[in-house]
Amino acid sequence: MGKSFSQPAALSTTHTHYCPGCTHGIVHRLVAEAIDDLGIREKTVGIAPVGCAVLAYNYFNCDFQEAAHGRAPAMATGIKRVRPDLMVFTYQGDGDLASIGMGEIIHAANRGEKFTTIFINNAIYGMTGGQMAPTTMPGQRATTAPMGRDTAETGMPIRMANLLGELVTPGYITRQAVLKPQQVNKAKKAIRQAFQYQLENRCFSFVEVVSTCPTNWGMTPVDALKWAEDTLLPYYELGDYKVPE
Amino acid sequence: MGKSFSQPAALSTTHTHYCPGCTHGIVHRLVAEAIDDLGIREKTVGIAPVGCAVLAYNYFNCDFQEAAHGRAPAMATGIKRVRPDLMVFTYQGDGDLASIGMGEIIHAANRGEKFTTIFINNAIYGMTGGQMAPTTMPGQRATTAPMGRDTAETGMPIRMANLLGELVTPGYITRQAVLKPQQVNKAKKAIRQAFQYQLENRCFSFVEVVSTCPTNWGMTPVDALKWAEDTLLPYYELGDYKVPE
Amino acid sequence: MQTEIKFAGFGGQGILLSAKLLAYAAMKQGSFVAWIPSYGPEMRGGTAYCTVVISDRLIGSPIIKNPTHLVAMNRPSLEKFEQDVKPGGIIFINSSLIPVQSQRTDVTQLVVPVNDIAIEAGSVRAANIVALSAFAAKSKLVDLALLKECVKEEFAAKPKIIPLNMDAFDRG
Amino acid sequence: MQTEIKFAGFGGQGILLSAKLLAYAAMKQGSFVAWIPSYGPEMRGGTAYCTVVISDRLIGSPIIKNPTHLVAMNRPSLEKFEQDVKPGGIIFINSSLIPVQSQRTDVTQLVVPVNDIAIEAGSVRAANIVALSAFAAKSKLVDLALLKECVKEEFAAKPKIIPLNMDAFDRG
Amino acid sequence: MAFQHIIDDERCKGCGLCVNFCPKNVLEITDKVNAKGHFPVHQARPEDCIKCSICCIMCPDVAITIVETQDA
Amino acid sequence: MAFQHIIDDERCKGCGLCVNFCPKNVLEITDKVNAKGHFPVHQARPEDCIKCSICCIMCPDVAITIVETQDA
Amino acid sequence: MAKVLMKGNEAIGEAAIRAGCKNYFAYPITPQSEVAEYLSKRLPEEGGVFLQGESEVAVGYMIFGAAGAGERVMTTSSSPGISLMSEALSYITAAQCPAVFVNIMRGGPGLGGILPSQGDYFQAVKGGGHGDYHLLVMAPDGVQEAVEMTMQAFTLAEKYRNPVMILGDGLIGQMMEPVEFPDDLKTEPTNKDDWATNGMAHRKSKKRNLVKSLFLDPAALNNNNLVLKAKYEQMKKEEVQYELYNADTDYQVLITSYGTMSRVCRTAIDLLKEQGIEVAMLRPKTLFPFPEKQVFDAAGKDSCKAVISIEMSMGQMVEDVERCVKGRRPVEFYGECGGEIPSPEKIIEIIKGLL
Amino acid sequence: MAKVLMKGNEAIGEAAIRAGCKNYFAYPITPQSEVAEYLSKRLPEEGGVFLQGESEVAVGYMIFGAAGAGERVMTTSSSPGISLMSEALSYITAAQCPAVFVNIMRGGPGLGGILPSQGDYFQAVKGGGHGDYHLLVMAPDGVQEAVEMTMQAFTLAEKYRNPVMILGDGLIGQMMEPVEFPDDLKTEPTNKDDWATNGMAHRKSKKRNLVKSLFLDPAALNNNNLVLKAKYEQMKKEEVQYELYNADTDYQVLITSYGTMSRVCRTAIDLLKEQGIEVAMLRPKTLFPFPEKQVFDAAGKDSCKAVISIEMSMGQMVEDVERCVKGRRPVEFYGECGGEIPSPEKIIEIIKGLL
Ligand SMILES: Cc1ncc(C[n+]2csc(CCOP(=O)(O)OP(=O)(O)O)c2C)c(N)n1
Ligand SMILES: Cc1ncc(C[n+]2csc(CCOP(=O)(O)OP(=O)(O)O)c2C)c(N)n1
Ligand code: SF4
Ligand code: SF4
Ligand code: SF4
Ligand code: SF4
Repeated sequence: MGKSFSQPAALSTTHTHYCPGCTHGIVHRLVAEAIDDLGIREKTVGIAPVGCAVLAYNYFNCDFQEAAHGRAPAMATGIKRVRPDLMVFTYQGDGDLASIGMGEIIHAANRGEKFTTIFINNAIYGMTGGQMAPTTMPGQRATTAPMGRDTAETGMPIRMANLLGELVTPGYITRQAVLKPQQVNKAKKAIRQAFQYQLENRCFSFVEVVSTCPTNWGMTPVDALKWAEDTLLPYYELGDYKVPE
Repeated sequence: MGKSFSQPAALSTTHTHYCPGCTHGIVHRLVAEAIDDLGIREKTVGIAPVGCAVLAYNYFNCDFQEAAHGRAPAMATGIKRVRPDLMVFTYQGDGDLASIGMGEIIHAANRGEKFTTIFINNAIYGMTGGQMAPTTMPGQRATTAPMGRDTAETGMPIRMANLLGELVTPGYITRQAVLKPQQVNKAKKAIRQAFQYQLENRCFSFVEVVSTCPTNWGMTPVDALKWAEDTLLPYYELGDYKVPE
Repeated sequence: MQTEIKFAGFGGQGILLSAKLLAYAAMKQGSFVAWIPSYGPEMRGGTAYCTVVISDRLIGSPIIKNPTHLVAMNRPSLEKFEQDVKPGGIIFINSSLIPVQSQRTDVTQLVVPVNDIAIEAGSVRAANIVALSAFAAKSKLVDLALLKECVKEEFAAKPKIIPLNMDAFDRG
Repeated sequence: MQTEIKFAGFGGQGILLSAKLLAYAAMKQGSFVAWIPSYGPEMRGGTAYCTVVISDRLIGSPIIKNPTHLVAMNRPSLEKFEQDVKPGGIIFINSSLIPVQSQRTDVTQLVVPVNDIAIEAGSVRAANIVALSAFAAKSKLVDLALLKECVKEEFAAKPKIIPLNMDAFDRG
Repeated sequence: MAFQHIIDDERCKGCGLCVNFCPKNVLEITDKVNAKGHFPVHQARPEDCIKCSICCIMCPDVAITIVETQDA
Repeated sequence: MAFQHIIDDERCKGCGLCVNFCPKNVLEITDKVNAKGHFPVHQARPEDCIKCSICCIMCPDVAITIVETQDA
Repeated sequence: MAKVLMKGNEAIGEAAIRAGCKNYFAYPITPQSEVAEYLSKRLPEEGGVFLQGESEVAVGYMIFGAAGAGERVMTTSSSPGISLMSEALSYITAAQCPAVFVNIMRGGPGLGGILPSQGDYFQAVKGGGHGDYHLLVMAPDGVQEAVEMTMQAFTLAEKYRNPVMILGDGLIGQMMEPVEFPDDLKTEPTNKDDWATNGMAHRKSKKRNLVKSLFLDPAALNNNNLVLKAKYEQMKKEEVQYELYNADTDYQVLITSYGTMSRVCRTAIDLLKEQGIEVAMLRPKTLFPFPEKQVFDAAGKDSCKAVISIEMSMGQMVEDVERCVKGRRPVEFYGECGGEIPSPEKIIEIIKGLL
Repeated sequence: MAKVLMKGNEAIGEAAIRAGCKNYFAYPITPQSEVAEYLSKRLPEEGGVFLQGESEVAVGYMIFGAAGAGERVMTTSSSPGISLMSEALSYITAAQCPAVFVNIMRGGPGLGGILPSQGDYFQAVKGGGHGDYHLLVMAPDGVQEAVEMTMQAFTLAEKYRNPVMILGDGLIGQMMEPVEFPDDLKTEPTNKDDWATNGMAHRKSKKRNLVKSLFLDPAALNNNNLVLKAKYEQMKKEEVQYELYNADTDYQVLITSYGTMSRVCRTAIDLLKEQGIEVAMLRPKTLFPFPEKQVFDAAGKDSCKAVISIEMSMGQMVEDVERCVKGRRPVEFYGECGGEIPSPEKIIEIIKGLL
């Protein structure tokens, strides 16, 4: 039952700065594989967020722009509108997309901008040192919620895929995870599908990926996967929230 | 069957600058009546938006702050957090709340801030001269959509009450209208209820009011009511989208 | 040599348009022109006004306190601006809406019931054109034939109402 | 008179803490002190370092290229910084992780297998305390008893590990 | 007890909403301009008025009020 | 045809995800540090490896590859 | 091409199209919404891109994205809207992307008013955003100049790979004047293959392009700042534009003024001349780079007793004037900034007060 | 109270509490996130309000709302975050609300870097937002001064009903130094009954209060600007703070420098003195109001050959220095702004180059 496995061409060989066991790396690979599969590397422009993935432009083998915190969807809109022939994707964390970037992602999705967003939901701010994110779970500790998130003070975690699914404009909105091999394979299909819709100029496409941040969760990478499985997945249900007719 | 009717005390006697037949005036009165009913005028702080209602502070008899375009919910958060004993409400148009202010309203609602938002949905930018709003209907003409809103370019109208209803944090989210007397009476109850929930420190409360803009719709006030009834209500369904347990 | 004409009246009386047409004709005659609207608060209801500057050299300050002439389409505007007009200027008075005349003796008063004339011509909405042509005829600021051309051009989009306005123009 | 001590090692070796404790003790002795961490890019993995400045007057530039002493907890940091140390200074070498010594002859080398000692004391995590006390003893920058007090204070929150650290301190 | 139906000419902007909703067809727009340049509404058929306050409810400018009067 | 299972010591950050998911318990973390200060993984029981590529799939750093080899 | 009578706002929109810019993103705000309204009709005719963004913050980044992809792009706004673009302006400049920003100033601070003002000089010239950067800032004094500067702006933005700002005011936006669109101001877009993210497939070199502003290495960041600084030094050498008015006389006072305000000063100078009083004006047409040497020289003329900066503000450009005059002459200031533009009579009174 | 050893960021947080400020809204950003982290623990203990806003834009208006309601409130951020508050700063100043903003500067422009910088001088001092307004800007040179200035900031903000900005840099935020919290810097909040929206019921006078910045009438808007201007003139008279170092000597060069950079200059001056070279420094502690007259005077000393402004920027404060020196002496500049702070040795080399 052997199968070969090698580094995708759309991924550079640079070693990433991500912490050991951080799933950012897995998702990077899945995106690169989708780009390879569709043979679109030379017409793809990626947009790096401000977050741990800010250096994503070092890890992909295609044109890249680096956005300001939260504004990647607006930049993608700018690029895609003036160059509809390019393939554009944003890669954003949950502080970036769900906190400061809420307005930009909702409006881009609602206008039906023809780009793809990969949304890494790790329930925390990684790069800046573990502050609370809109996606942080009730009771989960963060450096700005030392006693754990108090929902009476800061409300319940925001489920972006559900929220975007509520918009009337057609789009592809799905939530995936990379906590175990089967999920990784499904996530890969979803990401490929998202780019496929863009290639067909069909609609806005959005793949939320439930991920881990072992460092700021203060867990081993393996424990982080388990915690995410047990704590995040029941609240962040996997599946498609919208598919274009 | 006679009943008496007089000017609410929370409303100043100043003549408004609103165009003839503009329903902003009706909603102003309903808010003032709710404030009177609950006897909270002296501890109420209103927040005026940037829009036709920017001068609202001249029309109410209570403390007022004037926000920047779209930021009223952030200001309300600031006031309510440092002075929970005050009653705080924002009064916002659809450009203000649904376009530039999308991030602020969603996060305030999601944190469950204990203030009340009155949202005037008139499907257009009034003050600046009839530009397209996120709530503008498909095909509806606007000065920045001279051929009518093209949903292929700008997507479908955003239904704020539906969107906020999707958030998990408890709240009171309802959509009302003031296009005929019965609706006005229901809207009045809803607005009173919204303030009641705040008074009980229960939750965030949000009343969307489907309104008219005869001037920028290019219709007589009476025709505007009919157009809204026929065109807006089928898409913007009236009713409660969330009520706190 | 520079001439300034202030047009004033209710919003909706077509003041901005008549002013624009005058400026346009003057431009075609090779003069320097500027059309300065009043925008902002005072627009909302009440009196709207607008100034046209016609000059034989580069126009400096577009801010005109004392115009050479005034075209007053309603009473408030006459009362508001009559004192500003430079001596020797023309004050045009739409007598259909302005029962009075100006107290000033150092100016020429041109009194025309433009609404009534326009109604005869077919629609009160042409009142601004009547006023324009009447004022232009008197002030001789621009060649009438040329001005008429400009009016025609302006309404090229809505051909139906051209005759109306042409008629209105001639009556002016 | 001003002394600068650079602490360097892997992130996670407790360098910032030992440096802080030294600065804290010096402060209690009435000296002017500053604790300057390295933050930013170089932090992510690799070598972390931090400088303590102890002076008898207001401290000027907190930017120290050439420290008086160096406490090197791992090999990369020794190699990276040994040349910077001022002549006559002390270079502290954690021989548990650094098999080599410095080539320099114009400095005093203090070689201590702090990890091993810490392990004897009960946990490798106390290595930084061992290093601190050993260095302090040698450099005489601060009174040892006082320093020990500071260590106790620091761990007041986690009483269990106080004895461990006290023990580590004495072994240092 | 009796009620009086009062229209404030200066507040009224002549939008006609009240005219449109009056169940008794009591109201009509006048042709005399007020200070703000609007044509206010007036009670054309006051005797038909049942003081139901619907006009008040729809008036955006609180131009219509109904007050209780002592004398029947 | 045959496959070869290759681990890049320098890319590996020793996170152990592969170890955790390997169905055949082939992998173990070594105790020798690499240049970046990580303890890379190695094939402790290479003979058990069925080249299912699950480790590759879970590796965040593309440190494991499986290449097809000519010789069986 | 024949003269046409146009509103400043519409003329600016048309000028962009004539300059070869087919991409426009903006958010409505008085007194410049007519630019968007005009382009929402015109651009589709031209096969161009018109999009009303959800906010000025978003628009700033739509511009960044489009510019980074190598296309000519413009936005227009007014004072508060420009404040919301501060971060984007800093980013776009740091990433060295060409783009054109138009600010039709209104009264401030805060919501202020919607009438003409010049209260955003500091913001435009010193940089409203964070970090060491400058915009190339041009200030038209009428509709024709607004057209010409808008057209030049695209060429300059690409020459320097730096955003250019047109700093107008509500009067210039709302007023109608005759305009011509000089064909010779239309230039071919520069080749952006060596830096823009226009798609590797499009380029000979298959190396990828990055548009970014993050430089974690201090040396690299400092170097990026030196690169920017070098561009600003070059602008100071090559791009300074200004106009001297009545300066060949033995003027007693030198006025510095720009934009709408300078037109009023021009009239005041003419009227003073009739009264036998000679006053000159130096009108910066580029606010950055500022005509530093020219102000120094003009102030130094023997007949000149004083310099006065006249602005529709509480005193902003006057600081640059003071800096350049280097104490040679006393530097005075007069300004109003409610929206009421000071009249020639007022200016004359002020000037006479200096004699 | 005994000295404690604290990080600048934490000390600033504690200082706010000691000054009687119990309300803090902020959004995380390196290198100042420790302020938020510290206060997220401390404020609940004090019964105060800690809230992480969704963005700096929102935080700016949370501050506006809280300040408008009459409560003491503070936020902290770093360069890009401050750019996003530009509009709010303009609004808050226009509406005359007191509030304290702390900018722990990092390298820019754009995303730049996270190391110390002084690239936001223009933004802080000239006003990053639109319209005619100023912040009162204080620049500490260490942790103790950061504490004292933060404490004074609340008093000054209320005295002038104007926002005060503490302009620090990453080093001051990250460094630990011994600090004391002077009790005498804690003041009672001023009575805000005559303007704040603190609820009519709370006030004797039952007239309602409005917090706003819209003035549609030009005269009213101009007047609001004159009110603000009058406050800035008063600040120039009453609030200028600065330090002269080694100025009682016959110095050959005058350095102007502030914040972290000034500490390096101080060491350079000491070392030069040992070499028999006298150099003085004027360190503005308030950047606005700027010590204008003091710079003019210090530059004029006979022994002084040149003035040099040394900054962690590409040259910003130097423009104010030039303006104030009025041509009395040549004004030079040296700066780096990648995050690497220039060493005393480098400064010495630069200074010697001037002799
Ligand atoms: C305007 C602005 N605000 C704040 C920051 C600081 N900042 C950088 S990354 C980040 C959040 C990162 O968290 P997330 O988006 O969840 O991505 P992750 O690091 O978890 O992958 C913040 C707040 C910034 N760079 N710019
Ligand atoms: C930052 C900023 N952007 C834009 C504007 C201009 N502006 C004022 S009101 C308005 C929209 C008003 O429309 P809406 O919110 O729907 O309220 P309405 O007038 O319809 O009641 C806009 C865009 C502004 N004042 N500030
Ligand atoms: S413009 Fe529209 S919304 Fe505004 S007052 Fe007039 S009718 Fe009402
Ligand atoms: S009260 Fe009723 S009946 Fe009387 S006028 Fe009003 S709507 Fe008509
Ligand atoms: S290929 Fe499969 S069997 Fe082999 S090591 Fe990887 S996971 Fe284990
Ligand atoms: S998953 Fe990859 S990085 Fe992690 S231990 Fe295995 S090979 Fe190394």
